Amino acid sequence: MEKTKKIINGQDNVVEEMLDGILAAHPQHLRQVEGSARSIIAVDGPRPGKVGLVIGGGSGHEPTFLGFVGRGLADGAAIGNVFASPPPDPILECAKAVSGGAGVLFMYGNYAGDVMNFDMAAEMAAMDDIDVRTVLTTDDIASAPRDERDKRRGVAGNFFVFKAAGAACDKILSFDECERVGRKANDHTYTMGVALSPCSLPQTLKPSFEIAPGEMEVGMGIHGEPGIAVGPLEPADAISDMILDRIFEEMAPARGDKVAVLVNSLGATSLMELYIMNRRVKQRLDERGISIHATWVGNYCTSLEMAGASITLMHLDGELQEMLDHPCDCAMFRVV
Amino acid sequence: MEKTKKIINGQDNVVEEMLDGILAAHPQHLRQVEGSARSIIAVDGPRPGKVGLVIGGGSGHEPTFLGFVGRGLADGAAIGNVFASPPPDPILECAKAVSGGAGVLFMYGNYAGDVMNFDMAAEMAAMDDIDVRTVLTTDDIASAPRDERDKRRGVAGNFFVFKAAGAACDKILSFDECERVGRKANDHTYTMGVALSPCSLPQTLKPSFEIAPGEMEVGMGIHGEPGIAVGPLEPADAISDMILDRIFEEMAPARGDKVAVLVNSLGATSLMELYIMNRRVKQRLDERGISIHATWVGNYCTSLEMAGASITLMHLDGELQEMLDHPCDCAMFRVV
Amino acid sequence: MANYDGASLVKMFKAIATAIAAQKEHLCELDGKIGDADHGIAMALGFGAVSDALSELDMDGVAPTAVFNMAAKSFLNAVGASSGPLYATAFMRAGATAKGKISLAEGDFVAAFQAMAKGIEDRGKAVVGEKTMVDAWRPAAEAMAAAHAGGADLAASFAATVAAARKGAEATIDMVAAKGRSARLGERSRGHMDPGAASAVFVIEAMERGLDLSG
Amino acid sequence: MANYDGASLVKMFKAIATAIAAQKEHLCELDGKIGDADHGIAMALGFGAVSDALSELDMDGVAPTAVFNMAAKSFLNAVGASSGPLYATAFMRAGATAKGKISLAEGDFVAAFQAMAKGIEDRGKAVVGEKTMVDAWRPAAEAMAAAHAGGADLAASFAATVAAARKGAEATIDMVAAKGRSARLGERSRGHMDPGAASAVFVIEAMERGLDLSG
Ligand SMILES: Nc1ncnc2c1ncn2[C@@H]1O[C@H](COP(=O)(O)OP(=O)(O)O)[C@@H](O)[C@H]1O
Ligand SMILES: Nc1ncnc2c1ncn2[C@@H]1O[C@H](COP(=O)(O)OP(=O)(O)O)[C@@H](O)[C@H]1O
Ligand SMILES: [Mg+2]
Ligand SMILES: [Mg+2]
Ligand SMILES: [Mg+2]
Ligand SMILES: [Mg+2]
Repeated sequence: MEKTKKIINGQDNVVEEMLDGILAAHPQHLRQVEGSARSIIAVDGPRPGKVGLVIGGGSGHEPTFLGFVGRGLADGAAIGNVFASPPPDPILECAKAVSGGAGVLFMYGNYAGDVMNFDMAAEMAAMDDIDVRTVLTTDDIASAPRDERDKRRGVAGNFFVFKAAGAACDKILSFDECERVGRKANDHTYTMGVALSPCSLPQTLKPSFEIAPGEMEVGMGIHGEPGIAVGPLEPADAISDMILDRIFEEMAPARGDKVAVLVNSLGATSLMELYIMNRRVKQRLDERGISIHATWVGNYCTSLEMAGASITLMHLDGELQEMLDHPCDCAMFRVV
Repeated sequence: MEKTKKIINGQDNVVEEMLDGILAAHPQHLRQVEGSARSIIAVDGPRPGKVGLVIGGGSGHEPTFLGFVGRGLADGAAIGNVFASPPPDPILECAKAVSGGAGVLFMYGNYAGDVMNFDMAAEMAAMDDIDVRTVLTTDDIASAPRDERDKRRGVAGNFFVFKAAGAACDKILSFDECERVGRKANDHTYTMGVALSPCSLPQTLKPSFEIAPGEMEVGMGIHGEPGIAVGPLEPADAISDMILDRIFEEMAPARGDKVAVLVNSLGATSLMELYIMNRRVKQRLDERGISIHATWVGNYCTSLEMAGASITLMHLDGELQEMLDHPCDCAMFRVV
Repeated sequence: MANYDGASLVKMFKAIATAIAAQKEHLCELDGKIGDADHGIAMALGFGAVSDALSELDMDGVAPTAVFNMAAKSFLNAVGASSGPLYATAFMRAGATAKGKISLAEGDFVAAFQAMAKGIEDRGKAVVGEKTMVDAWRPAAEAMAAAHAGGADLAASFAATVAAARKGAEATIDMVAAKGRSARLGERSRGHMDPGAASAVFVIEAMERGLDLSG
Repeated sequence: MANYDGASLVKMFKAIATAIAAQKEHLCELDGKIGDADHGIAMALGFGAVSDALSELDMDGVAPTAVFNMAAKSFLNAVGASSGPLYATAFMRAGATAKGKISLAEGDFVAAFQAMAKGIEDRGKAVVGEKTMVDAWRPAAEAMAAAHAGGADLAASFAATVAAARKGAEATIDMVAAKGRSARLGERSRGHMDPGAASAVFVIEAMERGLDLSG
């Protein structure tokens, strides 16, 4: 079979080389923890008395996670191989590096591998007298029924959840408060997506799965985990409606409510397509009398070069809105 | 043949629907000129006494051009169909809307269609007593020999050129000075890219051209215009070296010189790959004792979902550096 | 000897629109070889808009100039791309030659064709041999003039015109592009027919068909 | 009755690394059906790192515990992913059963297998029937214990163990996943062998081969 073309050197060093390139591009924002190359922390973030925020997970979702490390958002990120959790060591090193004595929050997507590795790191941190609490992101409403929300995966919506928690930490709220804001942010965040064509791991250079011509996969995971259904590729409005209907069903927004919107590309899907979807999002929200506080459109949580997109709504209250508006200055994302 | 999958509604309204989605997402930044849907201007940009900056061209390159409209950068953009110049009318309407009485600069990539349409608009603007001057971007060093620089195409480097000229306009420099800065920025900007896989127009949903398995097209245009050579897909370092060698040959940087770097995706190529390229860019610049003032990595000038990437260097002096550092606040790009 | 009023020019433009719509994919493919694969889209959009705009016209006694001008304007605003200003200029210039006339006599087509070719050359700053639509339009205009000067009727003149356009378009295959998007390809542009020249042939053929020259 | 020292465990781990490297693509394909297509990569990376780390060890009189611990640590740090903590825990627990011993007697393998299975279950909070590697490891551990209790020698015990692991892995085909990445698929996970169960069979087979049970 035809090999997927990628601009890489060898398959073994993609993550190291990517990190080198990221550090070369963003020296004002990011640095490596001494002796732990996969632990990246904000140049200007962690500080005494502040709850440290460590995020992380597999590579291949850029700008998630590294792009969201910086003052006002996450203090550090532990970086795994492509689509693989980081091992406990780099997570632990991040925790040590960003700990300001007020506790460290671990936030990451709810995947078995990540949970096991982060939990081991938390156990190790406890031995170093660092108090770690964990908030898992579980925004992918397609990944489990509503009454099993804690089984759901974390996908593009983790951007909102990290942002809110990062703001809480930056405001020097207490550990309890930071954790509470993180959980609340996650509870208020709903994502669903569709995939149109697969991605290939750098190590195999062949598609990790198949989506037949003319078809799309509804609710596919950001690592190519099969979704909830396969169906014919629908027009942009129908796709947006299908996603929004499910989100509305869970979120149950009332007239006058406020949301933040994220229309995210899985990689290859263009801004043109995302904005066409956003047009429909706006129409549907207008119809329901829901006001849009802010909209982000672009590559926020990708799956290598997968084609497809997701829509995330965060159901805002005053507090969450304040957290989203709080300034942050990250290598790949900024709120001023 | 298998149809390319896109998240669109119909093939005829992609640009209108995209614009609706963009305006829905960025009401603080962008608005349509009344009665001219394809003329988009900055909410907070044009003002009396300031040279107006109008950019524009075909759609399908997002965030170019609309993403660069905003205070401190361009005042307006005229939007054409996919890969097609806008007609004179929306260009003229932009010029009228952003004219502050100090002259209007037209800046766009050097393509026959754009030149003819913008020139017609400039003639029409003259009849309305608006003084228009034109600076074409010609940064694609693969598109004509060095002694025919004015035949070259404008590609990703127009981001730097627009940024510099936009800063000059925002600093309320004179028309002469704004034009001079624009030309100088263009003269100091060098881009070259490779394409790995084609894009499909929404109207045809089939690849506009072919790149054979295992091959890449060197110097391909951002509309899929054939490049200068076809060859086997090389590793990231070899691709970066080939591009940089050609850029260095033209730019002839001396030890101690400063540059700004842009590593740009044509659409489907991931941040991971771009950063791997950037790692090599940094190595090569370090070797030559050239310092990097700033680096941008991501989707800045795309070709729908084409796979591939380009590297741009802007050869800085004090003035250009000041222009790049000047704050701007656009829908899809910000310097603070 | 037949005369052609505004209404018959409207019919002519509609014939062009139909012909180009049928060739849309083919023209995109040609453009894909040496350009950006959208020439069929641009032309179909342009003549579609022309046809729509002309349908709105009150046909009763409409002047040829008005038809040409409306065609120019609607083509221009629909298209962008290179073909937009090129054809818009061509039609505007053709309109100018018809100024004040309520219908075109056979000889008036000589002037119209000359004006169209010249308009394209001026707008594109192009001459014959640069692998553009000029390579079809210039010989077509010359053939029309020569045929008319030689006493041919409009049907015979158009036959010669179409033949010359075809020959001109064929000749672009061996050329290296010196104007337009393909000019950057150098030698790689050789071996493919220029899409703008190819579409010019369809346009001129459709004019012949649409004008009902049997009259 | 043979005894197995640290050096023979090193040989065993190298045999696992070789076997897994050969199955890398196959395991990725299995994972592609119901997971994220990287299980072969993770396992190959993990056992590759184990093999590299063990090559650095001074073999002279190395204790079994040290080999297991080094395997655990190097696997864990190389892998991330689910398999990392699962196998790292398994090897750490196996190491604990061997604590203080300079070599493993045949019966010690019963304890080691029980500890590995338990370690995986504990770390993954999984039990038999949830379509994970537990479905291979738990029956394997039980088979080892039963065979040994029934008086079988290590070669015969391992034969039974491998057979049980295979049967367990086969059985995952008909299961609906309840743990790990595939748990979200519901019914769509049925019909495919769990990649972690499949790789467990290759691991256990390679242990059998690498331990030189003929001795
Ligand atoms: N300067 C020019 N003069 C005359 N014809 C030109 C010129 N530039 C381009 N053309 C014609 O336009 C055609 C391309 O048209 P089209 O594809 O619609 O525009 P674009 O190149 O902007 O996509 C070319 O094949 C050529 O015939
Ligand atoms: N909670 C768990 N308990 C036991 N085994 C598990 C658990 N979660 C996953 N596994 C095993 O791990 C395998 C997947 O491993 P791998 O692909 O390396 O990790 P990941 O799912 O993180 O990509 C599954 O096939 C399953 O056998
Ligand atoms: Mg994985
Ligand atoms: Mg075009
Ligand atoms: Mg074209
Ligand atoms: Mg996996």
